[in-house]
Amino acid sequence: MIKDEDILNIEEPVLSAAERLYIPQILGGLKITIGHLAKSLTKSTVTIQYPEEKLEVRKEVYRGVHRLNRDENGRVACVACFMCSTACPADCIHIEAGDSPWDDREKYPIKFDLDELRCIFCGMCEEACPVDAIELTHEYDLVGRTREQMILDKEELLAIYDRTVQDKPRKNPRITGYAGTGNRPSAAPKTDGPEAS
Amino acid sequence: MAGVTEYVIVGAALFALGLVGFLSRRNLIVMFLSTEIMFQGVLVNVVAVGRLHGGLEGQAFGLFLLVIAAVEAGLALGLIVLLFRRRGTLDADAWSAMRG
Amino acid sequence: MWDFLTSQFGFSIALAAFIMLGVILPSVAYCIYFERKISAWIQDRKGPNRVGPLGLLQPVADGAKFFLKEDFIPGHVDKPLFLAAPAIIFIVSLVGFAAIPWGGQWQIGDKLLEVQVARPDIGLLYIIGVASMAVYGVVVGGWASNNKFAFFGAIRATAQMISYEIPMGLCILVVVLTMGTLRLETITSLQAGGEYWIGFIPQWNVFLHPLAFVVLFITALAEANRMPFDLAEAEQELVGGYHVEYSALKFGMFFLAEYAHMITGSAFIAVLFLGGWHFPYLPWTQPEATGFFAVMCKMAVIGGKIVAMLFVMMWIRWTIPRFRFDQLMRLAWLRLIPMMLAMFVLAVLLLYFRLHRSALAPAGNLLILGATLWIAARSTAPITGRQLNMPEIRNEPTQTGAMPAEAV
Amino acid sequence: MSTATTYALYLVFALGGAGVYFMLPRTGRSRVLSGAVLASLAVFALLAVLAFGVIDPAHGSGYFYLFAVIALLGAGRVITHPKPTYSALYFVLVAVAVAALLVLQGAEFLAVALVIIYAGAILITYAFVIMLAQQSGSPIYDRQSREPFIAVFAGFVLMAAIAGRAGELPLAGETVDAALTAPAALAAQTESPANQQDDSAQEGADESNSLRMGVIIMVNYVVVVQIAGVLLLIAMIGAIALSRKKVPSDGPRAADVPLGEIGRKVKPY
Repeated sequence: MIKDEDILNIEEPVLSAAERLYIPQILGGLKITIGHLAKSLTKSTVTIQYPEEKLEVRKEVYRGVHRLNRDENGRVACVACFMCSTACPADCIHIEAGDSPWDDREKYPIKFDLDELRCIFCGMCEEACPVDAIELTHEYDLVGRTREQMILDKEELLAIYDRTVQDKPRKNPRITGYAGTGNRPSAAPKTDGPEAS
Repeated sequence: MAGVTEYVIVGAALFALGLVGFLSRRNLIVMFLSTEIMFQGVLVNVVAVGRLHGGLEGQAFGLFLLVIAAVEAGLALGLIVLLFRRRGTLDADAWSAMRG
Repeated sequence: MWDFLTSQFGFSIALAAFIMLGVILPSVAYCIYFERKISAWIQDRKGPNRVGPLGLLQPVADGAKFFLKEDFIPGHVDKPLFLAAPAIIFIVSLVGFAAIPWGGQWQIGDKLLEVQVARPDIGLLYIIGVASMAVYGVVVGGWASNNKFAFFGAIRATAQMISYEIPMGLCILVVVLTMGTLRLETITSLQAGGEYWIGFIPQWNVFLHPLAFVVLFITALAEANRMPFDLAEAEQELVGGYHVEYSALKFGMFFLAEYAHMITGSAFIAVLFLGGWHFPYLPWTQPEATGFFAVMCKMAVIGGKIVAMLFVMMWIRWTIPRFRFDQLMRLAWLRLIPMMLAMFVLAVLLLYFRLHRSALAPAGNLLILGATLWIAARSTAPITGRQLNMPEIRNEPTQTGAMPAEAV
Repeated sequence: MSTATTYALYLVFALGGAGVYFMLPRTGRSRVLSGAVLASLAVFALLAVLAFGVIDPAHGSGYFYLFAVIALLGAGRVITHPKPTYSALYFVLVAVAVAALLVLQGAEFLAVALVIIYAGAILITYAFVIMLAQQSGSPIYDRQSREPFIAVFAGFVLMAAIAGRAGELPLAGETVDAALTAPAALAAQTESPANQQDDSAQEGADESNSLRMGVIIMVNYVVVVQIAGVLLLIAMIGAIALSRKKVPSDGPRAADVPLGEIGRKVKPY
């Protein structure tokens, strides 16, 4: 039951004479639209011809397809700690860990599958990663012909890194809003990502 | 310009078909549709016979027939809607008893 | 063969085929292209530009899409009527073209041919009669779909079309009273002939009865189910209309029929009010010119008038939001019909005093428009207003409740 | 019309009666198909009898046969179809075909009026009432006819009686065509404001059917027009009074419900 004091009665606005007649309003609307039409015909529109022209995304906020980083030796940087798949709210990361053939770590991912169709691009995985191995790039043209193609495995994620190695993904707490609010997830260690360009 | 007799015969056939429908169907609306068919037959006849007499009086009369048909349709549909609300059926037999 | 083609009968058949296949069907298809282009321009976009140069092959691609889609018939429909409805509406929207005078007379050899498919005595009434049949496609389609929303859409559309036929008929009566004939070609040539008023205004009916012209345009929008009267097919708030169950080519026919209706309506208005094929000061479009070039000029002029009106229809579509249904009905019954009844009385009075082609006609139009607006501005039920007579859905403030004025 | 033609007509009507009898809806085994075959046979036989026994070949018109077939078959379907919606739509067909028959008789104005008023307005309302009042499925009163034999017998005897006497009318000839080609005198004898304009382009209009109809209706029968108008007004008032009956609703009225409960307890319909 809604209490009476919670009910807010909103009166219908009083119409002016012009609004009651409807006609001046119509004429005004027609003037606006013909102005837009003339503008579109004379000047260029804001439309971007997508496959030829690429949209410039705002790098400080945009989160696109993932990549798996390599370390300085060209190996996969992931240590198969499962932090990212634990943090993932969409449950889209599947890792199978194996004994690392290298000395500097114990495990490495034998399999690293990421279902881009389930992913909600929240960025939790890159916040969670202790070694900055998984990151979200600025690529947005993520397409595939089948659902299976949209599940990226380790090689594909590494290939994305090779492709976007110049790209510096944005992981700034000032923008993600975690710092200072006090409710930052404790599972995500503080990472010092590269500054925004 | 074709003759008059064949139009009279076609009009008579339409009229009789309407009569058959009015007598044999039980749905109120179809019964009224049948009377409208009788109207069409009369219309053809009136115009044909009017031609026989060499004036346009037949057509003028046909126009007034149309008015009557419109009046009849309006009132009949009003009545049918009323009856349908009372009984929830369009069956003419539902109204054969002499009590409301 | 040549003799047959140059007889009026053969020429009419050839003209019908040419107009139907060479003009109407392509222009219906390109109407859709321009509709999309104009909507894009008004919304600061580019519009279709992928298929062919400037996207000009887009209608071809659309048509191919309609053909190639799955022609699905739902299991619960009434199949014969479901199949008949698109055919009815499409045919009805095309046969109206038969009575439109496209280009006056054409002198071929020693024969004088009328560039008009059919020249009935009652050309004007013929077009109204055909237009009144269009409602069957809607009703039959909506009913045969066996779907509540389709049927509600059909009921909305029918109520709207029947209501707007009344002001349309009154507008046409005003023209008939002024012109004294029901033949469309006579109406055109009457407007084309004669002196220019005040030296430069042609004797078009639009200058005699501008208000009737505007109202006829509005009713043509409503008859063709165009914005702002397209409640029959409102997808956003009313989950579509009579064609919700249709797909592929059958839906395409409903879709094309709407544009064919627009073209018929525009041609009809052009003939009744804008002088048909006549253009002032252009010697080839006068009634006396009967050569081949003159006929082409006349067809181009009436075509241009039709295109101009189609443009205004599309412009309005992307400007004005949809009416609510009660607003739609109130506009027809409380505004347009009384206004047009007054116009009718005006036309009768002018005709009685033989002043029906004088400057008193537009003056009377302005007077009636002013009076209507004066009444409308003081009306308790403005067209834009809230739905009346439903007090129980409003939350009236109670004694203990907060005062709404302070809260706001 | 010879005696032989008359008897042939009677035979045709008997055939048609049998066809309609079989086509009428019934609860038992359906015999619609055989009835339809019989009725179509009867219609075509009727036209054949007309073509050979009645219609003057010099004045015959193929359109008459076409539209007569459409009108008669459509009318047969109106009275025999078990679904009322189909009946109404077949009736549209009949109305259009009858309009065409009227055009063939030179009554263009009446034909267009028929299409606009009947097909455009009256039948739409019929279709509405049918569609709204239809229950799910097909009710028994649509699937069963009442006294089909007596009805068919009465109807077709009437048809035979009228058609048998129709032969005593004079055939189409001098009377008719003379009347139709010399109507301008009628138009000229009365004054009409509209046709006295000095517009030169209007000479051709004097012959038109609509103008002559206008003269007859508005000059000779102007009182009848007024009476027809009054009749329509009365019918409109009557129809509104009949159908605007207040329906008592079952549930509580919306206004009786406490605030905040509106929309929860009261169904919107």
